[in-house]
Order: sequence, then structure tokens, then C-alpha cells
Amino acid sequence: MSRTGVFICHCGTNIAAVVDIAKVVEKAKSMPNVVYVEDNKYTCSEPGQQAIKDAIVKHKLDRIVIGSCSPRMHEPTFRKMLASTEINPYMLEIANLREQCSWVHTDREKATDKAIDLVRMAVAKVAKNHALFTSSIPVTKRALVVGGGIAGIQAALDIADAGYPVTLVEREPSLGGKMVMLDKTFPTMDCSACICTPKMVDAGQHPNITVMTSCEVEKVSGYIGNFEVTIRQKATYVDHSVCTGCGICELKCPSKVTSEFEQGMAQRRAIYKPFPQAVPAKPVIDAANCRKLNGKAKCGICQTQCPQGCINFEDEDKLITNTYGAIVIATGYELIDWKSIYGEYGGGQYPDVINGLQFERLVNASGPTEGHILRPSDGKEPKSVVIVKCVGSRDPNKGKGYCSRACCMYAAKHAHQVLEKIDNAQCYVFYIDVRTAGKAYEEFYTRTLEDGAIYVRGRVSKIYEEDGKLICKGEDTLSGQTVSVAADMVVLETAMVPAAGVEKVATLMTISRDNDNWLQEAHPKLRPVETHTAGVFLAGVCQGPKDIPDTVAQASASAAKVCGIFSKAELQTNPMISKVDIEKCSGCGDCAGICPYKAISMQDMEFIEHGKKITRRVSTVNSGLCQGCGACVAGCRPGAIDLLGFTNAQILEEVDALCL
Amino acid sequence: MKLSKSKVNQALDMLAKEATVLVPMIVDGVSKFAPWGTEGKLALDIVNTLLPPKDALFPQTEKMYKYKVSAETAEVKEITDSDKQVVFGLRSCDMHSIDCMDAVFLTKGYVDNFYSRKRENLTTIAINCTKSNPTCFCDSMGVDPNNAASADMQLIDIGDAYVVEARTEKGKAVEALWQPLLEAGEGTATPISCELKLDMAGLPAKLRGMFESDIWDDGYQACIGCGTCTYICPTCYCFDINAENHGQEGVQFRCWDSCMFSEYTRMAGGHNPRPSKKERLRNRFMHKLAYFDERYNKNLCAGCGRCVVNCPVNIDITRFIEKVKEVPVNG
Amino acid sequence: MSVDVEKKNVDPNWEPKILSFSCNWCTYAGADLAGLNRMKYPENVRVIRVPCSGRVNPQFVLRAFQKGSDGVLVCGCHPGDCHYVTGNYFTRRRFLLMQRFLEYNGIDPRRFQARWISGAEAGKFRDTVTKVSNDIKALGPNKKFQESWYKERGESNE
Amino acid sequence: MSDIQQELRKTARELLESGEVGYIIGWGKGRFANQTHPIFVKDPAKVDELVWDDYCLSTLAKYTQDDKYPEKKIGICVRGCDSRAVNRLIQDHQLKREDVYLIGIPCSGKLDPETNEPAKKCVECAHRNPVVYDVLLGSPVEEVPQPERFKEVEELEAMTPDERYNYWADVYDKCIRCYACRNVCPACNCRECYTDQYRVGWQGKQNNRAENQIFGITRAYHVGDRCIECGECQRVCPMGLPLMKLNRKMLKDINNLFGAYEAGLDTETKPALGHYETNDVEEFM
Repeated sequence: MSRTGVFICHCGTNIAAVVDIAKVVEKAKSMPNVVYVEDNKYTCSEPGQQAIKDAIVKHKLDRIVIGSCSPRMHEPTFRKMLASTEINPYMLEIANLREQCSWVHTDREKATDKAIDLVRMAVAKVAKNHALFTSSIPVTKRALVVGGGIAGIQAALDIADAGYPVTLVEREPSLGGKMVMLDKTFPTMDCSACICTPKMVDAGQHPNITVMTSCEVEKVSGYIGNFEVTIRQKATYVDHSVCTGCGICELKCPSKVTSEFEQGMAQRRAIYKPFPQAVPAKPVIDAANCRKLNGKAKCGICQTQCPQGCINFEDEDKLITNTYGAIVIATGYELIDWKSIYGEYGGGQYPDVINGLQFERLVNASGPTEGHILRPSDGKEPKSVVIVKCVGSRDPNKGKGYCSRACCMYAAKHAHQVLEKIDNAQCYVFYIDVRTAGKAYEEFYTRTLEDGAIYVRGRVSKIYEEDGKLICKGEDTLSGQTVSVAADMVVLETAMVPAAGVEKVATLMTISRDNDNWLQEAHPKLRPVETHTAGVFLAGVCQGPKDIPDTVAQASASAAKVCGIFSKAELQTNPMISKVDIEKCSGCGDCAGICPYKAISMQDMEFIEHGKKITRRVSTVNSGLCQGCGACVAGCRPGAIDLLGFTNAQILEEVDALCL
Repeated sequence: MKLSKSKVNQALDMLAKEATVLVPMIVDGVSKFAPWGTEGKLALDIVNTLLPPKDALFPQTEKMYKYKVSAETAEVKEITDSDKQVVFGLRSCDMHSIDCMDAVFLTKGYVDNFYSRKRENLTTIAINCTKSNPTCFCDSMGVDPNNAASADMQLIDIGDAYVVEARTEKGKAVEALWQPLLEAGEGTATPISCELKLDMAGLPAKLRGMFESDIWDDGYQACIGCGTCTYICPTCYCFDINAENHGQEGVQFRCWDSCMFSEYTRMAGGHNPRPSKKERLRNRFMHKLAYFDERYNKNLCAGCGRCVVNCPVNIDITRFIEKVKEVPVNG
Repeated sequence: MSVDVEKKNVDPNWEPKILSFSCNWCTYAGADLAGLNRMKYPENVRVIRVPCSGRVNPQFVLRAFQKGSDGVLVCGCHPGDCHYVTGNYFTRRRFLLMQRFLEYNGIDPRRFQARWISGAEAGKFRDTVTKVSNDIKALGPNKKFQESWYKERGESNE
Repeated sequence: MSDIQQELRKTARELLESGEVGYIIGWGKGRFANQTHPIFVKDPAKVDELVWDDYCLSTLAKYTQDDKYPEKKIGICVRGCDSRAVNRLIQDHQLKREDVYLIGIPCSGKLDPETNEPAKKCVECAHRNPVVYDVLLGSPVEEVPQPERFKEVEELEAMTPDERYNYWADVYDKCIRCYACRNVCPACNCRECYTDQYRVGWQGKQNNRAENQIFGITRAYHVGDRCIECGECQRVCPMGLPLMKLNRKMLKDINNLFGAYEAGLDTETKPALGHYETNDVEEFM
């Protein structure tokens, strides 16, 4: 006979306020196999856990049911607690009396009945629990970082400095991401290139880091400690092992293309380095626009001009497969395509209505205008500049509902740069709020005000051209009057959205995305850099809009998590995996066909049946690969394969207990 | 005294006032003994029903004990209620089934009180057969189709009426109840016998010596191991005991089981003394024709032919009996 | 013996018992999130946590109706979001067939629902639970498939 | 009919004498003219017990499950339905093709012994010629298309839920749980059926409507996507329950939802529940 102990938590008033704890305790006493019931103000607290440990000894309990918050919250905590007693940590069931009972119901009597049902279900299930034991799997101490922006670079550097090999994959021809496009960074106004390019060079030269630019992740299988990743090295038609980066080919290449890096405000050649400080500082050929490769002409000048003979037009994509112990995803963001959403701001027909990144390129010394703020339309210096904030952000109807966090600060920076670089310029900033939630942020904003930036509280409703000027009509909600400003140039601070193609990366890594397509972290507050897939971590804006300090902080956090895994020789596996009863298994192979992790394989085994030695095909589970989803168990008609922790018998007991 | 056939319904209504009267009926296309009053066609003319009347005494699922457990106490209550029943239109082969079950459940030092209570409350009214199916062979098995000796009352079909012969107290009580309907008059029915004749002389003893004979090596393979033959056989009485739990309370019940099922003799650890269909079929035939006779000296096979008709792969006990005959005595 | 439940006289304060299988990574998380945001929904749904909606064996649904549940809800991640990659593709096929098969055997389709609810869709969880609970409250208690648990006269002997 | 019978006996004698097969599974006569049942001929002298007449109704493929490790090949007479049963067992990895020698016999349908009318399962049969065989006796017969494959199912679907429930409730009330339908079915090839595992607690042993419903629906669901529509379950049921209406409902839905599907015609087409398509019908949004 098993001796079950039931511990009902008040959770302060979170549960006790709605659920009648005394009644639940009373009812629990009469449930099958229950020999001891106790309630506690805070079961997850130190004294709370100690009370359970004492009760286990005093009442010789062997199964525990805890009525408290969601198992997703404190199941690990209570399992660790049980590990220090002589009860197996898996002889435990938790009834969710908070998130799914007291917090969501108001009627005290009905909520209490539901709480009693939930406890009865947990008591019924725990009766069928088995002791489970973890087993260990080897760890490949090599990390993969997807995305070569500042987040990816920082994570790679931290892991590499810890002594582990890292593969840094970037789909663009160079590391740097968005940060390297910026001119200055708030609040210290130090030059973005000066702090970002050294990191890129460090990453490029670090002995432990293998930089793989113009590459994309093609296929991921396996699990924490043993990810089998295939990377597609896109054809670059230039042999980087021989190329010295002398740049002759770039000069000679006849076909000109708009440069993505310069946000379309300058040109590049078909064979190009995105920007001078690119890492690796070696060109690649853009096959779509190269006259030889897209078949429009013979050309091949770069091949003839190249002193080292690095150009090879027959280059093809290569697939490189390797095993990794952990993966950090740092795929970053891009700016929302405001032109297709905001027709009222001209929908892109006015060349002088630009977005934040375009302004950064204008004001950047190595940008198309060598740092002079000149209007894209006629190259003149604009005397009056309007900056419009929250374009696409905080606008659930047309754009995105969320706030993109960083634009308030870089809008103030842009205003500061306009006033500093253009003498007696006028700068208007249309805003809803000014959010300066960072160290020295508020001081930076007040200095911009002192510089003379005019902050107008209200959205811009319309921008149209009138005799050479861009008329921005809006409203000043503080004075209640409509406002119209004639501007020479308008800068729209647009919303951040996830980088294109993030769906593919998420599906490959089996991680989910939230409503706005940002990658879903395991827990917004407690596990911001982890995902639900063990061994896969997040860093930077791919997890949600943030500024550079937070991005770098997350990058180092995910690196720490990776090093945590690599610090151990072996990893403990999840014991709640499938197990086959070979007596019942007829070898039909349905389960092997269903398993997403290829954890099940059919094997011939020797048996003695009615005195005759025979070999028979049965199903076997690889405990390292199995993640415990149970899809095979529901597909096995005789129930020969069962999922420990969620066995058929356990769930049937729960269903029966519920329907009493 | 005799009861005219036109008054049978009235007679049944009278009986139905005090007891559940089970009569042979076709209900939803299935011939079985159903309580008088269910929608369906009274079928006194058919030789024997698909489902025998054995479930009046030995239902397919019978609740035995009800129990309730709480932290301190546990109470168990035997489920004993069983109301009065009358089986009307019983054939001799069905009566033989009741005789065999009586021997098993009531004699040899152990009385099954679930069965005995039902048996005390049961009145059997047999009707003699006026024709036999080609698969009937009851007279070869020591059963007289014209007269069910151990029935409480025997009705003899004389064309338009039944001669009433009450034999026991219960029979006389029914006769007294039917007094207003009965008329004077006697008559005898022309005795009938089965077309299919089998020579059962000395067979049980011979069969007991043939456990290792190679007669068993053929004829079993077609069996699909289903429970049809045992569940429609009037004399099969094997049962399994199981429980149905409902939270803190539950019921223990017994239910029919079949020796033809593969897991009937499977033991803990997976050992099965009758691993293949050969052993199981041998066990069934031996039980019907040899073992039962050794213990209760009467055949467990009533010769009703139900299994011969309904076996999906036509495993035929009569052809087996003929084959046993051909085996030389020391074979 | 036919089982016609007169829809009209369902007594108003009868509370249905509804069972919901929720996948641990999405719907259960969505339900927790609904709790986090203090959303309110009817009390008569009890959630059984399963690692993946692919773990739910259609026989559990039959068992729930047999043991007296008035409605069953199976929830999981949106296809493509499954934490175990393909679990919910099998769930979809299994319950597309089982839903029709239950209906074919006489169960009112509103009594058995399957829904994809992600970890972020707390509102959708609340709305689904509220709708299913109100539908079933209108339908009244379910007698079909239900095991007639112990009757004095052993009615379930027949 | 008799020349096929002669050929069958000749082929059987040759196979047995040459030792290519250990024994031959065919049909033999019972006591009465309308009784034919499976027989197992080992001795070449006894091949004349093999018959081919109007009452050869039982499918034979499932008997291979009693001899899973034969020393020699097993000879089996296969009509259209038996051959699909062989494919079914091979695809479920319960039988190896090289363990059986298939004697294909085109079949134009058999008679129901009780009514002497064409048997229901043969009237509804869409594949009279064997789909796989080692030798073929006689020439293929003309296939009969089955436009009304799901007519009975549609009739039931037209009823109201309560009518349908009562229809099936009466059916399940009659079931005596003899498991003949399970034991004869080539798709029901588990080593240990879930009904025999009381400790896990899927199914009670008591015979009442609820337990019978659970068994009936679970079995139909288990074999739904594998059923070769041989109609044996309905034929062997002693209570005459319309079991094919359950299996055909599953097949009808599989056809509508996942594309035209007939089980057992080859060993490649996968049963519907064993795999998925990402663009399956979506109803649960």
C-alpha cells in the first residue's frame, strides 16, 4: 500500500483568497492512499520545503502531491527538494491550484470544488507513478552561433574566450549586422564603428572562432549536447583562402548595383565588400547582378584582373555538417517596410522622407555623403528637419502593437546630430512619449532639448510636398492646436520587426514564435535567453526589440548558459522518455514511423518461445534522442510502448478520478 | 389436464405477474430467451434458440460483492437479491444444461450461493421437441428430446394444445395458477429422434486414454480462438472474476470466460500450459466428452448442435466423435 | 432503451464536467498565462497536462465519455509550432477521424472539440473554454456511452 | 468450378511432393454440402480434400500468424480478399513474403450457406482477382466496380444523432464479446490485444453496453486505416452485428480527408494514421 502525502499551499493569498484551503485539506484526507495532509502558507519557500521533508520522515511517505502553482513553475524546485530525501523525485504530482484555479475563478464554492477535483486527479495519478532515474549523454563541446551582428559576435567571443570552439554563421558577406551601419551610439555618442569593428576583427581572428559568412543553416537534428547541423556555404565565386582583399576587382567591375548596406543610397559593384571595414575583408560576387554569371554578357574582367586568380565562376553551394553541443540564435531584426503601410507619409514617393538607418548612413563618415547631412533628392543641406517617432510602433491597427524601445533614444541622437552638424538648423521631433529608461539616457535627452530640438507632443497625420517643402501636418496635444511644419527633410523612426527568414530558423530549431514572430523565450522574466528546446539559446533583438546594451548583455548571458553546458563532461537526460515492453511489441514499426527524433529503431532480438529459439523484430528506444513527446505511445495500438511519467495507466487514472 | 395453445399468452401473462418469464423469442433478429413482454416474436416453433437460457442462472456478467473503502473502514456487501424467474419453452437439451450446471455449482461439497439462490427461484417449464435440426444429436448424448426428466413441468405438444405434466412442487404451483385455463384431456406426442446418430458407447473412457494420440494433430488449425462456441454452448460454465472500481467504491463481478481464448491459461510471467490452439481444442473436447463424465458421469455435451452451426470455421464435435471411433482402441 | 435527453429542461444550476487535454508547451502555458493575466473563465473545465497533443490517445476521449464526462477538449500547439516538431500533425489526423467517428456513433459534435492554442494565446484559451462550457451547459448532461455505474438492480447486467 | 478444383489439387500435389511448401492452406468440406472450412494439407495423398466451391468463404492469410517461423514455405490459396490480407500482414511486418507461396484463384463471389444468396461481402467486393500471387489458376474474372461502397454509411449519417446513438446502442447491446471479429481480422495482428491487459485498465471484462461500445469503437478505430474490406468480421459475428458499417465509416472519412485509399492493394501505401501531410485539412484553428 503506498503512503501518499498531500501538501496544499496558500501561496500567501493567491490561492487562499479564492479557494477554501481547509475544505480541500479535509477532502484530501479521505482520498485513496492518502495518509497525511498539511497546508502551508508558502510551500515553495525554505520552511515550506523543510516541512515536507520532515513530514516524509515522520509519516514514512513514499508519494507526494503538492497543490500549489503551475507545475511549469516549481516542479523542478520540488523535484530538487525530493532529491535530498529518500523519495525518488518523480514520485511527485502537482495540482495547479493557482494559475488554473484561484487566479481564474471568482466563485469561491465552485473554485474549491475544482481544486478538490484537481487534487483528486493528482492523487489518482501519483498512485501509478514509478521511480525514474536520469541517464547521461556525452556533450560535444562546440557551439554554433547563428547571426553575425553584435549579439552573435559578443556571444561567440565569450564562448571562445572560455576556451570552446565556436562556429559563427552569418548569411551576409560580412559580420557587423545593423550596429556597424550606425554612426554614433547613444548615450555616450561614441562612434559605432569604433566599438563594433574591433569586436568583428577579434571574432574574425579568434583562434576558437570559425567565421562562416554567406552561409545559412540548412538542417538541424539531434538534441542538446549532440546537435547535428548542416550549413549551406553559398557560392561566393571568390576563393577567400587566396584573396588578399586588394580590391582591384571591385574597381574594374563594370556592373553597378544599389548597395543594401547603404540602404539604397549608394552604389556597389557586382563583386563587392559591403563596406570598407568588412570582416572578412574579402569580396564576394553577387551572382544575380554579375553579367557573366547571370548570362547577360561574357565579361569576366575581375577574373582577368585578379593578381591572385581567386575568381572561380564554377563555384557551387557546399553543405558542411558538424556536431554542436549548443546553439545561440542571434538573427537580429530589420526595420518595418513603412512605405507599404503609411501612404499618408507619402508611401515612399518623396525621396527626402527617409528612415532611421538611412539617416545613420547619411550622417556616417564612411557613408555615401561622407557624414554631411545632405538631402537624397538634390544633395542640398536641409535647414529644417522633422523627426517622426513611433512610425509602425505602438500602432496595432496599421503597424505593430509593441514599442520598439530604442527609437526614443536614437531619435534624440538624430536631433542632436542635425543641430550639431547643420548650423542654425531647426529640428522638430513629433513624439507620443519620450522613454529614457537607461543609464544616462534622461540626461542625453535633456541635453538634446538644450541643443534646441523642438519636441511636439502628437503624431504626424500627413506629409505632402508643397513648393519644394515637405509639409508635416500634425497636432500638438499639449496646446491642443494643429501644427504644420515645412521641412526640408523628414526622418521616420520606424518599428523593428524580426529579420526575414526567421520562421525557417525557428522551425529548424523547433522553437516557437510569439504573435509578432519574435522568437519565444522559455520565460519572459526568469529564463529570457533560453528556449523550450534544451541547448538552444537566444541573444539580441531576435527575442524582441531592445537597444545595444541589453543585446550585449543577453549575448553574454547566452554564452554563460552555453559554457554552463560545456563545463560538464556529460549531461543528465530527461528520464521521462518512452519505454518498450518487448513482450507486447509485435514489431509492426508504427512507432518508429511516428517518432520525430528518429529515437526508435526496430531491432531483431533472440527469444525462446514454446521452447523454440527464435529471433523476433521489436522496437527499441534511444534514451538520448527521445524527448518524451509520447506521439509514439498514442500510435501504438496494444500500448506496448509507454511514456514514463505520462503512462497510459496514469492518464487513465486521472480521467477516472476527474469523472467521479 | 391440457393447455390449449390459444391460451398460452394468457398463461404467460399470469406467470409474469409474479416472476420474470423467459420465453424463446426472436428479438432484433436474434433468437434467445427474453423476458415475456419485450418486443419481439414468440418463437415456440423453432427447435432451439441461438442463445441458450443458461444466462438466467449464470449471467454473462454477475455482480457478486459491493465494497466501499475509506481511510479507516472498509465495508463489503454481498449482492444477493434475485427475483423469481420462470423459463418457459425449455428444450431437453437446455434442461440438460441446467442439470450439468446444477452438478457443478451445487454438488460435490461446494455450493455457489449466487447460483443456488437463482436456482431456488427458478421454475423450469419444458416443451418436448416436435422436429429436430439436421445438426441435433441430443439422443446420442443421453438426452431425450421428447421428455426433459428434471424439468419442474413438462408440456407435451399434441397439435393444438399442450398436455401439462407438473412434476415438482414448483410445477404443481404453476399448474394450480393455470387452473382456470386448463381443460381436461390427455394425449401423447409421437416421439421423435435425431437424424444425426453418433455412437458414444465407451467413448469417454477411450478418450481419456488418448491425451497423447495424434488424432489431435489435425483439425485444430482452422480454429480462430474466438469465444463463440463456448458463449453459445448451453453447458459451458467457465468464468473469470474481476472488479470495477469507481473512486472509493467498487463492485466485484464474475463474467463468462472461454478456454478457447489464448490468454485463458496464461499465467504470471507469461507461461501458458496451453500455448497453441491444439491444446485448447483438445481441452474443450476432452472436457465435453471425457473429463465431465469422469466426475459427474454424464456428458457435458447436450447435443444441441449450436456450436456446429455457429462456429465460423465449422469445427464440428460430431465429426470429431466419429473420428475417435475410427481410432483403434490402443491408439 | 433509447437515451433522448430533452434539451429543454436542463436544470439551470447543473455544472457540466469537462475534461481538457492540454499540451505542456503551448496550451498549458497559455492557460497559465491566462492565470497570470487574471482572466476569468467558467470553473467546469479540468485540465490534464500531457507533454504533447500527440500523446493524447483517442481512447482517452472514449474513456472520458464512458466515465461520465460531459465534454472533452483536446488542445495543442499550432501545426508547425509543435515543440516536438510533428506531434500535432498526428493529433490533427487522429482527431479529424475520431471527431467524425464519435459523431457517427451519436455524440453531439459540440461535446468533443480540438483546438490549437499557443503559449501566447491566453485570450483564445479563455474564449475556447468559455464557449465549450456554455455550449455543453446548453446541451445538458451526456448520457451517451456513459457506464451506468452500480444500480441496485444490477441493471448493467444486461 | 470443378476444373479450377482439379488444377488446385494438381498444383497442391506438385508443391507438396517437390517439398517446396511445408503444407497448404485451402478449403475442405464439412458434414453438410453448404459447409466449407479451412483445412491444412501436409500429405500429398490428401490433396483431394481440397475443394473450390460456392462456400469457400473464410479468409486464410491470418493462419500464418500461428506459424510465424515456418521451416518451409506455407502454401496459401488466395482470392482477392486473401491476397490483400497477405499484403496487410506483410506491411505490418507480421509476415515475410518469402515465407508464403500464394496460389492465386480469381473468385466471382461465394454464397451465404444459410440463405444460398450471394454473400454480402462478395457482392460488395471490389477486387475479385488476387493482387499478389505466385501462380494463378484459371483466368482473371471481370472486376465489379463498387460505386455504392459507402451507401450504408451515408444512410446512417443521414440520421439524427439520437437515432444514430440508439441504432448503435442496440447493436452494442447484442455483442457477446466473443472477439471472433478481432481474431479473424488480418488488420488485428497485435501480439497482445489491449482488451487482454486488465492491469493497464483500458477495457473492463464485463459485458454491458458501455464496455461493448468502448470495444466496438476502439477496434474500428484501430483497424480503420488498415481495413481491407474483406467483410469477415461481419460474417463471423454470431450475433450478426453490422461491423463493416463502422470500418467503412472510417474508410469514408479517410478517403474524403486524406485522399482516395484502399488498404492492402500493395505494401507501399501507408495507413492514414501512420504519417501526415503538413497541408492536411485544418479544422481546429
